[in-house]
Amino acid sequence: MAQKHVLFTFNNAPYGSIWYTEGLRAAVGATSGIDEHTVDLVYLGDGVYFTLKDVDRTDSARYLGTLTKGGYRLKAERESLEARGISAADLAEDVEVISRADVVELVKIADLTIDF
Amino acid sequence: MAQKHVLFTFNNAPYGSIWYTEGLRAAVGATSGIDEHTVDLVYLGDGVYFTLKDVDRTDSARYLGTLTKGGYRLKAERESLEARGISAADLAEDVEVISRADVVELVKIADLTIDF
Amino acid sequence: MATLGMLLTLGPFQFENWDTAASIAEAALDKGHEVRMFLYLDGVYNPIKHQTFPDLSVMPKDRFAALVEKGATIIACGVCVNARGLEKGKDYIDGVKVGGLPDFAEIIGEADALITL
Amino acid sequence: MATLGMLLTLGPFQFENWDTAASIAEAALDKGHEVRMFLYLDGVYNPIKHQTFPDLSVMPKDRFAALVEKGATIIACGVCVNARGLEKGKDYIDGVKVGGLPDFAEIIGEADALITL
Amino acid sequence: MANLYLIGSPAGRNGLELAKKDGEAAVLLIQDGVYLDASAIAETGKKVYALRKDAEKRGLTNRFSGSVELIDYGKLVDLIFAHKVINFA
Amino acid sequence: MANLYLIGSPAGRNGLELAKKDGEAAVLLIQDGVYLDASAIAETGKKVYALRKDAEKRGLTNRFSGSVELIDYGKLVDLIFAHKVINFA
Repeated sequence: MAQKHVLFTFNNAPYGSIWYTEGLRAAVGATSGIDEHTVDLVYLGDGVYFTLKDVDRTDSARYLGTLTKGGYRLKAERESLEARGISAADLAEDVEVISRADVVELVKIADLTIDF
Repeated sequence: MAQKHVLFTFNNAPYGSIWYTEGLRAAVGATSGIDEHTVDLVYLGDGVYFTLKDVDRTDSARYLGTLTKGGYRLKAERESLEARGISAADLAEDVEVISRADVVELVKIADLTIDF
Repeated sequence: MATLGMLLTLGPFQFENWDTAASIAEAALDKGHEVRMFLYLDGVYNPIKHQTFPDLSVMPKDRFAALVEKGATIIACGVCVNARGLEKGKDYIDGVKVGGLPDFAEIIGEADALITL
Repeated sequence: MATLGMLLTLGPFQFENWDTAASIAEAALDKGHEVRMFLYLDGVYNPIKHQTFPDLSVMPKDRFAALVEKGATIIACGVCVNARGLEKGKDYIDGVKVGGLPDFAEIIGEADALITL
Repeated sequence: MANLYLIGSPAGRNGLELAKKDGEAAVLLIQDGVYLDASAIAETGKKVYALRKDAEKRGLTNRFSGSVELIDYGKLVDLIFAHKVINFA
Repeated sequence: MANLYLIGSPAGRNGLELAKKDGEAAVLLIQDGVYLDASAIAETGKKVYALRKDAEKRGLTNRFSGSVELIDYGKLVDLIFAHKVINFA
């Protein structure tokens, strides 16, 4: 048993499948256990569609609230956004844009990684 | 009740999911009913990976045997093959390569279409 | 009045297709059309009657039960049902039948339009 | 000796992930490692004990039962189990436990490596 | 009856390619199909529809220009029976 | 420990892009990930593995040059514990 730092990546767009929200639920679960693991939340590929400002967050608001209170931010990969023609103005306020090189740095500091 | 001509398209590669073989089972079912529908079998997109000559056909051999006896051919879209770097020499003998324009003609003569 | 045939190959929750299928079927029934749906592969998980999830007021099986009440025919592939351990649909909502691909072939014969999800 | 954590979010048959997960777990157990698997979302369909399909000699549930016999820990997400109508895993093979995300958090804490499928 | 390409999955890309070559095509985007770019098809004068509910919950309604008509399930059913459905959903 | 990118799904493309930028990356292709082209990564001297069983049943073993090592599940397990697994399967 040990506290770990876990990188969660979100690779699937809402709402064709439910990984986008059930991944957040799992992240809440990881941070709420006895070990209180810490997490990074990174949106890649089609997953970045979740970071659009007009996306309906009804299903995920509760998990996002818990994670935000814990100081966590949603991080979207710039290269994935650009490939889909999404500009910074299209994004929700709680989303931070980071470069692919930054994502690789998050990979390096993680103890474990989980993809949703 | 009426005999129909049904276009089956296969869009998913083996073996990540089972649509590649269960779609063939459904095609057998369609041709075996009281109405004895007729079918076209067309491979599109990543579905064309099924038409490679070295693919293990254990799961689908029975359905392919029934369909071949009925005179049906597996048709792979040339544009999908080319986009994946697959040449005619890579294909199984029972595969016929047709153009995207040919696929559109099959769409036109079909009464109904089903994608797997 | 026309007949809408439907083929559903994915289960509840994980993918959106079950919701789309139920919504299209509802709209078709409301317009007076007939709906005949075949559940194939993971589609056979949809009508399990014990579904319960506090976050959802209406469960997938309730949506399908409402379709049956409005007159839709829903038939599940028996081979798929038994492969997935659902024992001939013993825990299915009322009105969903367990059949086979000949039923799907019949739906093809009867359908004026066919949607696959 | 090390501990392999596994997360499986897809069910049997439809997608290949269950087979990959079982094969990796078998290989890890054969090498003397510990395996702790969490079944999440559609992953909870895998251990239903009534699976039967004439074309397959070994059913998915048999593969998971063999893992349990070799000492693997397999825990299913209870919320997911009940949402899908599986009533607390009443029809599960022996040895698969129904738990919750705290169990997954524990697996994260214990795992030397984690595979998600 | 003209062909209605029902585009609602990753395989929808295959359907869009066919629709481009089909002189009698209309396109209906549903589910994750609403993420796909059908503007090249709309520009050729072919009708492109998108399911409003699926576009709205994804926050995409602003992305659709006037060349794409947003529709509800009732209209979707009417379109289904007024065309031959070419399934890619 | 170097990072082992486990590539086995459509999302695997996202992982391959990261592996290109990661100086300490190795890549392991499984499931439909064996269809993806990792030759650009292999050419930079990074190690690329593919699960032999998954490549064989897809008829792809001839496609892999000597730069990709085909492995079994036992070797996969050894690699998993000798690296940090970056999951995209």
